[in-house]
Amino acid sequence: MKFKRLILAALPAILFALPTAQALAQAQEMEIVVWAPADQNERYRFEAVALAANVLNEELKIEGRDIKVTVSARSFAGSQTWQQLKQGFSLAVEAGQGPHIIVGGHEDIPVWGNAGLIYPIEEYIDLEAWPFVDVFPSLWPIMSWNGQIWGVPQDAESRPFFGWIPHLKAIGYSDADVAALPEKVKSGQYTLQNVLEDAKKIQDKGLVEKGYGFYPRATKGGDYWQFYAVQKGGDMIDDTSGKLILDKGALLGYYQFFYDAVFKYEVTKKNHLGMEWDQWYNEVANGKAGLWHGGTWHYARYTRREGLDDFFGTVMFALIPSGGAGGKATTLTHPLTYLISKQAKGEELEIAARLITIVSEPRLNTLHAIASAHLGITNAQTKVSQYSDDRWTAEATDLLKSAFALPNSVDFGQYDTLVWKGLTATWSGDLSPQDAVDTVVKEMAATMGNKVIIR
Amino acid sequence: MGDRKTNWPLTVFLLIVSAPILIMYLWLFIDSISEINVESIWPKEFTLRNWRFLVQDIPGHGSVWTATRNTTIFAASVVTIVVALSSTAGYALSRLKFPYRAQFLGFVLLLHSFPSVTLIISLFLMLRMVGLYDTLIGVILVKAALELPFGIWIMKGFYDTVPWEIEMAGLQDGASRFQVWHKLVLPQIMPGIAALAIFSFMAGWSEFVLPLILAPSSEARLLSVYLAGLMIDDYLSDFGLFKAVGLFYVVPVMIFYLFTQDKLMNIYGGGTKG
Amino acid sequence: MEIRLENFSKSFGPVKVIEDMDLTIGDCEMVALLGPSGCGKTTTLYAVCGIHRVTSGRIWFGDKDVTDLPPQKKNVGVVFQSFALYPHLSVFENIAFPLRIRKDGSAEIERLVKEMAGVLHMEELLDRRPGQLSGGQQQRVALARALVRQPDVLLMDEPLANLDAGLRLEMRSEIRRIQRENGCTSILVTHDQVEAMSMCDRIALMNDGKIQQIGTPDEMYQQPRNRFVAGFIGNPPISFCDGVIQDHRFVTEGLDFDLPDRFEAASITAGQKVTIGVRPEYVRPEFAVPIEGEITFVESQGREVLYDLTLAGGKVFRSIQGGGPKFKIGENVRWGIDIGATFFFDERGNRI
Amino acid sequence: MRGRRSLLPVWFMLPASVAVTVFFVIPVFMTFVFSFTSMSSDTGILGNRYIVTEATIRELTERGVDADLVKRLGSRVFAFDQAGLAAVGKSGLKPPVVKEIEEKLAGAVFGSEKELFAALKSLKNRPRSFRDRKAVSKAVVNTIVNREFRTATGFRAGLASINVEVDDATFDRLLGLVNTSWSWTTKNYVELLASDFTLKILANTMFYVFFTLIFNVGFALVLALATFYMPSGQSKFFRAVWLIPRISPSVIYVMLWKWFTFDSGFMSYFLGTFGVAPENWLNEYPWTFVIFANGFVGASMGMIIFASAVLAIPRDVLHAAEVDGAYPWQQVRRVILPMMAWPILFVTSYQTLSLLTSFEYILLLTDGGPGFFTTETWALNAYHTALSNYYGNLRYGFGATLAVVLVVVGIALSLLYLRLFDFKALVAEPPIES
Repeated sequence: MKFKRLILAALPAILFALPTAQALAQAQEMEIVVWAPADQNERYRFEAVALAANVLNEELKIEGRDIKVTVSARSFAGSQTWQQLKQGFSLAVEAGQGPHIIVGGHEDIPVWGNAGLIYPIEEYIDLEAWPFVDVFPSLWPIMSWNGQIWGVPQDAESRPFFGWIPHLKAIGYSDADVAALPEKVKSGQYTLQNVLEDAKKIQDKGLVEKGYGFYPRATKGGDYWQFYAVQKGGDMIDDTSGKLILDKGALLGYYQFFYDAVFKYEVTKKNHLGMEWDQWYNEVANGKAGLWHGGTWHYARYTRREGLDDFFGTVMFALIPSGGAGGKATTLTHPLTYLISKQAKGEELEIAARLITIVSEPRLNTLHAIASAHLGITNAQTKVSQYSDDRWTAEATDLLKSAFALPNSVDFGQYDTLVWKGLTATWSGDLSPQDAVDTVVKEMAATMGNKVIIR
Repeated sequence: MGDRKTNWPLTVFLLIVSAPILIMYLWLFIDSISEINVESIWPKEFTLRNWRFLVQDIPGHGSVWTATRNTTIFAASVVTIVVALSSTAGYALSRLKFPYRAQFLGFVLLLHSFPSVTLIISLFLMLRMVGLYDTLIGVILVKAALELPFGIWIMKGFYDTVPWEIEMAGLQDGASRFQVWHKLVLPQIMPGIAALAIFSFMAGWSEFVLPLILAPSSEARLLSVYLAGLMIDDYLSDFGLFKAVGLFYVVPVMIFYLFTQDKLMNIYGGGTKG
Repeated sequence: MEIRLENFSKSFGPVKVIEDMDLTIGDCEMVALLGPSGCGKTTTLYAVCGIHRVTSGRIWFGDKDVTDLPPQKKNVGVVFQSFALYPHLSVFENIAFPLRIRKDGSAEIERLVKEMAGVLHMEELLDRRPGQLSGGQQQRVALARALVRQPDVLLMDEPLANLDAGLRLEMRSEIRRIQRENGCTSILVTHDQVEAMSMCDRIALMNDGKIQQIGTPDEMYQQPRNRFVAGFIGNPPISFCDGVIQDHRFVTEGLDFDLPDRFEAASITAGQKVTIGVRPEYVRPEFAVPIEGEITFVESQGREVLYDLTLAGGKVFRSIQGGGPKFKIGENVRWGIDIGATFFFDERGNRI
Repeated sequence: MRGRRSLLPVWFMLPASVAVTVFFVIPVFMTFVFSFTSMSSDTGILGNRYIVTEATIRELTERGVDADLVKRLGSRVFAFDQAGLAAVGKSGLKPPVVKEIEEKLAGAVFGSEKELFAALKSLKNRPRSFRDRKAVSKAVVNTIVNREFRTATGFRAGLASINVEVDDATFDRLLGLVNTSWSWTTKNYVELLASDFTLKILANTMFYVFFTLIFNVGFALVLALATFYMPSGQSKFFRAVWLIPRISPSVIYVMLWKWFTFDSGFMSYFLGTFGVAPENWLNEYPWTFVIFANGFVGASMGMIIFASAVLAIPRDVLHAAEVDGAYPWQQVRRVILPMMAWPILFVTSYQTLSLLTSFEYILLLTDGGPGFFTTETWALNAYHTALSNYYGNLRYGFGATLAVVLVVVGIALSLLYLRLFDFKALVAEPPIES
């Protein structure tokens, strides 16, 4: 009887010990959780991390380390869910239940960095080593905040200016003119003023309907900052002080351009903002608009979903033209970035860093670039055949060299909202461009104080 | 007023003002079973292709059945909690004597006027405190708690309509107060329970934000997220598919509604009795 | 079983509804609590059955103090005004409910319900729902449910109010029959004096939370304790007339007569204001004390005729006389009142 | 003897009270508290965090903190002094590496990590991996920059480790400046009062509530009365139709409205047959459709209440009116409407509160657009501020402030509403006292 009781007492202990013993016998499993915003065609944002884990596991085996890394991903399509999940991320990390790796926008760096939710990646990854040594140098400042580099670029893109070639030809452009246009834009010969004039011509010829000559982005977005950045003095951040800048002259040029487009040339609809994206894509991909601006990833949409077969024969793309004297043509890039959250501790942190290093390899990163029509991050990538064989990525990567990004600042949200308000007030005709500038300057000085340099 | 004869001008008038709803839901059905015609709103030909999501997963969006199961569990749990707690608290507020009863009731009404979505951060802190953050149970409790003021108010209204004498009779017949509630009063307010059930089912069935933020690492993907994912996916241009999924999403509630239609008409009947 | 209320008081917050009420109901007796609405009769009933708490005083069933017992422990059957049948249960289950709560065996329940249905002549109704019954049938079910567990006490709150006239007559005697057969002490709450008089052994007439008088219907009619009782009991109602005592005479405009011999000087003083009450059957041509006036109202009730006689000063006396309408409106007549059957009330309404 | 108070109310109220208290009342109270903080997604929620960064150094300079102190706070030196060498010894590097470092680098001081790494590379037994170099760097670094402290004492210890001694006043001041966590403030309310968005959104909200209310209540009445004068089959049909929007998930319902108002949607097609050019009607008339979409959902509630109220009107009254020769519309005007004053009041008040706090349909339909704040209502703005801002941070504190304002308005309206509806009757004392 005593024996039986002894066994009964020992049973829980045995049961408890069993899994532990099993774990000892096998390699230690480590699950790395990745969160990423991804539509179906952007799935390599997280799937490539799983691929990287395969390589890493082999490396660990060679090093004789008893770790088996698995990747569990949580991805969300669509910005609505993604925005919610970004907040979920903040809370989850504070609660100690967040993912180890998160793919964020570069603008998330100051917010999460300041809240202490992410590690400055430069402390854990040798950015002087392969493959990061080969990353386009223009991307690093975009990954930096407060003197440190916090993430590595996941992808890049730019937001070009587009033109419908048949319409351009109809208003007198020759094939050679069209081919030379991107260069003319880049050199500053072709300016936003020319955009308005050409749009007007296209419209006057009846090629497109009224208000379709220049067809901007359908909704609010960082893209609109391009029309500020192409103006003389259109800087957004002071590199030495880290403060935001609002240049009154550039702001006026920006507002004036849209005011002219809507009211003087009438090439843009007064109620354009807020329209449906589905409709917008459909129209620009079918020659219903003359000139417009969009994103490099639109290529995938135009050619796959909207059925634009001869993209290069019908669509011209270039930088956003300069705003005039003193301005420069440029384009916005909004890279996403791999960030390591404070959830990763000890060995997890090391493993997460190594995964990010492997996933940034040209070949792996190219999977995403091609599948989603985004741009690569390294020079070497342009020599990976899958990438270089793709005419779109190959040519569009060129734009990246002249690209700028939105500033990484905790105060950007408020600043952005105010400037956007001025634009919409101008667009609707409620305020003249000058009045809009005055209002925005006044409100910004009042609510943001010395966080912004107004000049 | 007895049965009336058809008053044609009136009927036509109502048909016209109801037209948007009729058209929208009719086309929801039509488009879900036909090839979408880009040129016109009239469908081209019959197809069941849009319903393919029932038998195969849409790439990148997981299985609709898993989402349906999760959503059903979520909604059913919310219904259970809301109905159970509202039917007891509503009874107490309507029928039992206890201190601060009026204050309780006034408070319930005030809570009704709070935009619950702005509570997220506080809810996060509370869930962490009770150790239910990042669990589905936590989200269910939160969702149910947010629905409770409405539920209690409605149930109180229904209890108010039950004659006191039925309860008195029950007591005289020897039943305890609990037996009176359970055996005599509860059966009288079944319509109210049904109505509350369908409305809290609806609330749970279409919940979107709470699970994403309060249980972010949960694998339990809900139908609302499934549908939103499909609709926002830039590279899926399949409007017919959205509509089919949309219909799939509405149908369970509609069926529930058809079975309880007469009772549902009473949902606010209780709440209006002053 | 005897029911006794001792100094029973009931308040709702600051409002006193019943004050210091004493009432004893003998075993097997049926007493009516009669009074106008708001007089506290239903409150008393609810206190007896335990729905209301007693503010102060005691309630006894026999020699058991039941003041603080909850309704469940009192073994009291109640028939409510609205019958309060359980709409979701069949008639059988309605009647069986108290037994089921008592956890009787199902054979026992079956037997008792059947028996009760037999007493009430409603065997064929047992499968129906209350919604499918007529008012009288519902009444019987309510009665059956109240009686099925052999209560010590049967309480009825306006049991006939929701029935139409014919049924009311029938149920009056029916209830009385069943009460007698069951032999349980009963209280009937009603505002209808005819109901109270025809059904009950005694009547407790209430007003303003107090019992004005307790007695048999005859006592109440013949010997009202005060003006309220005299005015409430009797149909057509009594006529009142205010006046003053002068020289051992009752004087008012248009009427002046010697006080009857039973009043001695001590009990009634000169200058005192008094009210007389004369029932209609004591205002007739043949009585001695003369009243003169004009007939202002005639209503034939078939066997008898009702007249209003308005005196010169505007005082109105009602008269009921047999033998067809002999007088017409506007006619001036000289009738008399029977002083021996006239009630005298003092200023506070007490009978002198 | 009086002690027979039942515990039933306790058991019946407790579960709901606990749930509502924990997940509703306390959060509401916390929201009120949060409205006095600068809490946002960049401050975090839990705990303090003290860190000296590049930006802090700049800010300290701007605020006129003693230049010498700032300089020392910002210093970052890599020193192979005794302590540094000891730390290297304990850093887990291989003995030959440690040995060579001790031999060759003792006493060396570097001003940056770059210089340090260059020096390390010159060694024969050099730390080869990035991790090992970082280990050396960590062992010998002498700085407070970018080091995170969770407590004030920790931060003081950190200061001590770089040999900075400050008096308490300076320390407190420093502590305030290097804390990245949230602080107490009334700025949210000041900003709300000062911003001219406030008025715009307020005006939007009033516009939205007012017109949606008219639509809701008006249609509810029309429907209830019209269905009253119809054969029961028809009235059932119409009531069911109007309840469909209420029981559809909002995502679907809004998707249908978008389809309805698209350039290529039903309206454009339908009007096209009359020669009207297709348009995005939602974008063209945003308020119209915001009000329609909300109104079609809201009308069902009023419809149900009014329908039951009409049925409750004694038939005799209507028969009398009919006998008196009143046509249905006269019956409605003279008899039914006057008798429905109470339900109309109820529906109006109830819907006002619901509309004030609702934003879901607007969010999905226009998201406050098109253009700037065109259809942005107060509740939607609170949602945007606290929960959904594409760029930059989520301002929890400010969002809480917006919610608090809404609550105050809600409470004021509720009190009015309770007064109108004779709250006392709603909570009449139960007659059963046992």
